[in-house]
Amino acid sequence: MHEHEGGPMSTLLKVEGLVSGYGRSQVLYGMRLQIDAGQCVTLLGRNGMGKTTTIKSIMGMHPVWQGQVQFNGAKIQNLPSHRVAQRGVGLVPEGRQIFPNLSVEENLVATAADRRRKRNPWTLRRIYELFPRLRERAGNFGNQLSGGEQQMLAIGRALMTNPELLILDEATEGLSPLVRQEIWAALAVLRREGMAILVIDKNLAPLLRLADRHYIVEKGQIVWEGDSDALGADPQARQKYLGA
Amino acid sequence: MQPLLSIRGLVKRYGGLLVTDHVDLDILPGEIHAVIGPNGAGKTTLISQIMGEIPSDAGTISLGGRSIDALGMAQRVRAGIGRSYQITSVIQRFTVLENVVLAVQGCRGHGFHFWTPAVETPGLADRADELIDLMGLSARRETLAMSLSYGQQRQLEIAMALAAEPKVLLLDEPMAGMGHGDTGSDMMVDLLRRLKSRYGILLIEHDMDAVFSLADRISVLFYGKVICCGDADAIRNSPEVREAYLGDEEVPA
Amino acid sequence: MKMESSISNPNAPAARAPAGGSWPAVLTGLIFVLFLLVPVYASVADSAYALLQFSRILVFALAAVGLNLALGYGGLVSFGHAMYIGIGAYCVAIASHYGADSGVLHLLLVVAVTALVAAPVGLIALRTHGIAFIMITLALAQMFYFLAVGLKQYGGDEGLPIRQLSRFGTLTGSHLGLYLALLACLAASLLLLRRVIRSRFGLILRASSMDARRVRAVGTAPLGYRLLAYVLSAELCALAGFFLANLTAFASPAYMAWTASGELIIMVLLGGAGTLVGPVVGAAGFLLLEEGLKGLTDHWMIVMGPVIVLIVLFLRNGLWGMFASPGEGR
Amino acid sequence: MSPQLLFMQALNGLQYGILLFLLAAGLTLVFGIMSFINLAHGALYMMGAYFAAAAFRHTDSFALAILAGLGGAMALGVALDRCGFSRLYPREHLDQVLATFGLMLFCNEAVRMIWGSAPIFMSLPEALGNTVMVLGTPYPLYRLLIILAGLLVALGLYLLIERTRVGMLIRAGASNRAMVAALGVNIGWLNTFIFALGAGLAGLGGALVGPILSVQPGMGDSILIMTLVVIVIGGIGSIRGAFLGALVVGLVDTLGRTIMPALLRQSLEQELASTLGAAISSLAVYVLMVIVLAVKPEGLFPVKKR
Amino acid sequence: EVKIGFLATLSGSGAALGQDMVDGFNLALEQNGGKLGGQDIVFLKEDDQLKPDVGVQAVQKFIEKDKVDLVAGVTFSNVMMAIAKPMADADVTFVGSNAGPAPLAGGQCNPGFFFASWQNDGQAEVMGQFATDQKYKDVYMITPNYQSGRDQVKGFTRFYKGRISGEVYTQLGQQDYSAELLALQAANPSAVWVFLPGGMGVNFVKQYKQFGLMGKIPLLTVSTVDGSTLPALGDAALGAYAGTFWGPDFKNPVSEAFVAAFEQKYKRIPSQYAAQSYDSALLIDSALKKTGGSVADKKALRDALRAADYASLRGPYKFNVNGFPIEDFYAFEVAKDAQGRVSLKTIGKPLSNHPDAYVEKCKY
Ligand SMILES: Nc1ncnc2c1ncn2[C@@H]1O[C@H](COP(=O)(O)OP(=O)(O)OP(=O)(O)O)[C@@H](O)[C@H]1O
Ligand SMILES: Nc1ncnc2c1ncn2[C@@H]1O[C@H](COP(=O)(O)OP(=O)(O)OP(=O)(O)O)[C@@H](O)[C@H]1O
Ligand SMILES: [Mg+2]
Ligand SMILES: [Mg+2]
Repeated sequence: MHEHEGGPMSTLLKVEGLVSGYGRSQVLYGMRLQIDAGQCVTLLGRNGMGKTTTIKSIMGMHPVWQGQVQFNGAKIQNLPSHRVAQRGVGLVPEGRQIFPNLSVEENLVATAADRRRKRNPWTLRRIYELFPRLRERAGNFGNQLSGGEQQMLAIGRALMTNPELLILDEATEGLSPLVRQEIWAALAVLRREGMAILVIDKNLAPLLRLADRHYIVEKGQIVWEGDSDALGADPQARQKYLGA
Repeated sequence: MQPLLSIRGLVKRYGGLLVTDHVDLDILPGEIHAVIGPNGAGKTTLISQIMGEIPSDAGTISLGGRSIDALGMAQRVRAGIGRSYQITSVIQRFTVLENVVLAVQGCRGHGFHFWTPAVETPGLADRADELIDLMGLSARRETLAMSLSYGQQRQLEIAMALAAEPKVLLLDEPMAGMGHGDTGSDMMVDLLRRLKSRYGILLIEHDMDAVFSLADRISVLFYGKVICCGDADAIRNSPEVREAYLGDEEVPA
Repeated sequence: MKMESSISNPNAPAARAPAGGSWPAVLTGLIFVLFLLVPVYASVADSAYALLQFSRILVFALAAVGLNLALGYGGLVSFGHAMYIGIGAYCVAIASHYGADSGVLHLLLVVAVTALVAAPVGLIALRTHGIAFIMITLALAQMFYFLAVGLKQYGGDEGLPIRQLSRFGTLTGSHLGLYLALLACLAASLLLLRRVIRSRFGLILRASSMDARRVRAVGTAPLGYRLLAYVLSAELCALAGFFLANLTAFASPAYMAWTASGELIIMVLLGGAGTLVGPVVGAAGFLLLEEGLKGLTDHWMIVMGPVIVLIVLFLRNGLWGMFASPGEGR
Repeated sequence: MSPQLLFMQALNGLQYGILLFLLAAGLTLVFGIMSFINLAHGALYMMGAYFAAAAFRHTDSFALAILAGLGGAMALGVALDRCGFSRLYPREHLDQVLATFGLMLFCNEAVRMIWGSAPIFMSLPEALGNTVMVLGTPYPLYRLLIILAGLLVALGLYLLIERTRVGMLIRAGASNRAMVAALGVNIGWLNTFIFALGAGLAGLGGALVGPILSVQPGMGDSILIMTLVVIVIGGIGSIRGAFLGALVVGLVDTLGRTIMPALLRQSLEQELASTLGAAISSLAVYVLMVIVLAVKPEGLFPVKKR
Repeated sequence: EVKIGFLATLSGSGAALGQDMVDGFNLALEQNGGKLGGQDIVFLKEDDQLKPDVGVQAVQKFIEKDKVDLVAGVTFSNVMMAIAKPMADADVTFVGSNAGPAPLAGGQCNPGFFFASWQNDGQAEVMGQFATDQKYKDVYMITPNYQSGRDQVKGFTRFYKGRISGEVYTQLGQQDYSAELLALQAANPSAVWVFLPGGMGVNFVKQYKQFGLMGKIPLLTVSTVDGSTLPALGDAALGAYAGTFWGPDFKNPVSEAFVAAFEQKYKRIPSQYAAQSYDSALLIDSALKKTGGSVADKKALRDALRAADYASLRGPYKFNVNGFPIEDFYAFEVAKDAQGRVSLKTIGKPLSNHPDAYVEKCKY
């Protein structure tokens, strides 16, 4: 049922020795990260450890100083971000960043695309089924939404580009428990449909249920890596790096 | 005990949409009153109305017994109401210090002082540094806000809210974006626990662990209406709250 | 699009952190030394003209510094500040037209009239943000322009010659005196501004220019601060007008044409808005470039234009912006 | 003043408004939608007029002249965008002001060098130069055509902005370029297109007014202010606003000019009345703007709450 | 050698006139091999950008830095007014070739100033006389709402004895005149008089034509259709009237030679502004001849200038005490010339030996 090229379990995203930073201050010290097709991977860590920077670097929204980023076997580091996105990476950014001067519906449609001719591509209808709240607000402009609604919209907007890899930074920030559960459920569905997912979130429990692999970032490096069972069975790691 | 802040019959409409539906609500001194509710229930709007940032269509708000309906936003802040924003709004091109100093000076007389640099004004700078330490941002005192990570910006946001030393503190999802553990949510939780004696706090939060471990009282907002209000257990066991909001989220007893 | 009080583009990238070092200080010193050398050169080379030419540069530098307080630090992009230059000039001209030629009186008149005009104008204009603010200031300035053009008894569009310049005892009409006075005023206003923008007032002003709502949320109502900043900047421009009148012995509506306001803005931006010394550099750069090119060809603008474009494209935040970043002075 | 004359004056106002809209359209497009302040818009308008005039002189075909104005300005737009102006789009508005001011100087001088300082010749083919009877008064046919052209442009733009994906993307790009790119859209080309379109509209405006107005260096500078006034009064960023704003300005200006002196004449004596009337009417538009902004800072017809 | 500082508006909207003036003056210089009155001429040119303060600065440069013997040119009145004082203070000799503002003809007149052109009102006055001669029952007046505009109205009414059926003041730099034209149509006067310099004039005349009024109602103009705007107007201006002190079809040898040479060099019909400046050069030439090329003795030089005895392309004229000419003013009609180009055709001389109206106010 994996319909994307490369067949099951081929490497989708591969990040190696990623070094980057802002101005004079270095932030990433050789980040690495691997996502196989259809896998769900998390990036954990305290505030300011470099999670978002990593993602920006992958997306070409932030210059890579050193290291390699490969997507479907092709180098994509320092490609303009629209090229990265066109190759099939969908982003739900930290802080939502929905378009305030577009209506909800326009936000969803504006950048929609189905470049890889998905079997059942995401459409307005499916998005509204996933987030009925958005249908109620279809006419509102982006800046007339509640925080949570904006988050839903950001996710919907990313899905509408029918990506192969969905990246969620602070996936459920500001969402009510009920919606959070819906999101986790939805992500689970997506994953079953074969979409690879890279997620950052602070709710450990659902992540443990959802994800195959976990990476813990500390000071711009991977300090721990393993699957859910391993993380679940490693309280020291959780305590040390996540304080949880 | 006389409530610090009391709201009666507050209403806000956007066109046909009733966002705040005749809300009554009290905040007692030293109490943390949590307001929870689905996304778009009207929580942030409620805060903005209390602040006078959004005009109310009906209802009255009184602070320590005096009605503040006539006051503008700035005046209300000076009267003793402080807020934090759900969608971070720190001043991006100011340093952390400048941001906090700005917040501190807000309630310290008028700002028509032209000679001494603000960040070197004793009264202001000291207090600012306290808060910066409190939020664990000392290392980034001189960093421009725009070059903080999201979580760090959230921390700065809270610092600015506390700066005004308000009687009533309105916190809009302070845990949001705060990462794991002792630099993140946990830190916030025991911070609030320490502060609560000094303020009356209205806490909006979707992080149930935090809510249920902190709140003395919880009101549930649903489509702008308070559908129920009570202590943690009452809420935990209320079926419609589960149905409308909690779902099958496991909440700490 | 975002329409915060400062019309900074929502897409605008982060400003660089202050390029540290004592560069700005050193250069500022250098600039003023150069300005001080002008009179020396003038007397040695016996070229009174150099003095006059640089007096004019100082006049616009002073005006630009004034505008910069509103534009650079307050985010109030006023497209009407030439109006205050005009007002300053007409105060002198009209006063001496009626035989009142005491310099002190002229100055007081300038200050008073400007305040009386700037306060209400500011109040109206400050109701708006961004481009609307630009246009409303333009409109109000245009009104004064047409007023001056219509003032038959004061020469209308042909302007009003000043028979008797402002009297300052023996200094009256002395070019050197004028020049030094200008230089002093410029230096003084820069020192003052340097303190003010870092002061509590300045902090609030700069904050309001970036996020007025936030400022309100900390309990400070921005209006008063912005209004004061606007009036102060107007006063500085009017002072420049006072000097311009004495330099040219003439007051003309042309001083307050919208193009003049435009060029004032250009000077500020050219030097670097929101930097202390930028406007001085901008004004000097603009006028000297103009002068220089005019010497070479009638079609000097064909060079001037591209030069400006290149400066914008390759120097972030103007000539001075190379050394200092906006809000510099902390 | 007879009601029939009043109507005709209203028609003039409408016509002048449309004329202003032709210029404002490009400006709102680029400024309101792309959030790029283009002071050189007036210069592009002038270029359009000159291209048209030149084409008309050589080909004697009015159609070709209009095409030349449109195409020439558009080409210029693309060229500018490709030669680095695109780097200005994400920059501060004030940077844009400065750069486009430079461009404005350049264009004015270039025109002067090529075609001289004096106004140059541009007129109408006989067919269009005639008058037609409107309510028994002869009225220039060409002005009616301008009204038509304006309406078409308005419609076209409205559809483009409000009804098409491109329009949405443009608006999105105006608020957050990085994000649009991150969602897989090549914002660069999008902006090139819009900038060129804006330039083209300016050029078209210039070409169309060439026969009515003096084609001379700097002709775009003062009109630029007027168009800015229009879009501010109308409400920034919406074609609708620009259109209605232009009509309001046109009507106020024209009727102000005609009615004001007439009214005053009833109370005051001739000379004073007419000077005073003129003084007031020459400010009418500005007064209007001040009032509008003081009461509705967002303009008369703001974009639905942004 | 003699240094002449020539100030003109060479950039901005007024540049066309300034350029004509420079061209005219240069032509005279070339024809005399760079000499005037046998003296090598150092010709210094400055652009005032139509800004009074820039004009003042330029003149100060002439005086302080270049130490010129003569200042000449000056395109617009507001600049003229601004530079009058500095020149008077430095007691410079000035030979103007366009701007002639009223104050300088009256109260603020100066013995060192000479205007080879005409006092601003002159052209309006000749049209007024013309209208009277034509026995127009009533005239409808349109001018911009500013000082010069009102002066022009005064000038016209000073000599027009008929009825004023309308007096419309338009905006400075107005683009669209449809409203005025409709009102005019309704008023249907026996003639229209307009003073709309530069672009305003081009706008107006084009629109006047398109409203089908040209030829229907006589159009009397001042500074509206002249050498600088006719090329732009072309056929649209045919039939309009203008009044000034000289026209390209003048039949005296000096004028014919000038026109021929100018067309030959610049490929266009010379405007009156070119003519004025050319003539001012001839004036200087004559004066220098008289003083034997010396400029040391200001008085001598000025007397020589005042004498104005040289063959002017306008024919003989005298200087009044205020330094403004007493000269003839002609009426012209826009018509096709011999080569079928649109140009000004002389149709009469309404005013002979005409002095300006302010001279008696001039005392020194
Ligand atoms: N624009 C910037 N300029 C300079 N430094 C920055 C910038 N953005 C982030 N940083 C710094 O880089 C480090 C990593 O930031 P990043 O946003 O990647 O952290 P994060 O892991 O996403 O944290 P959070 O969970 O709070 O979002 C932080 O210390 C931050 O201070
Ligand atoms: N300006 C506006 N015009 C129309 N509707 C608006 C406007 N602002 C907010 N709303 C609507 O009002 C409702 C309440 O918004 P509010 O931000 O108060 O929700 P909230 O309770 O804070 O939700 P969340 O928990 O997601 O932040 C939302 O459904 C939102 O769509
Ligand atoms: Mg992050
Ligand atoms: Mg909220």
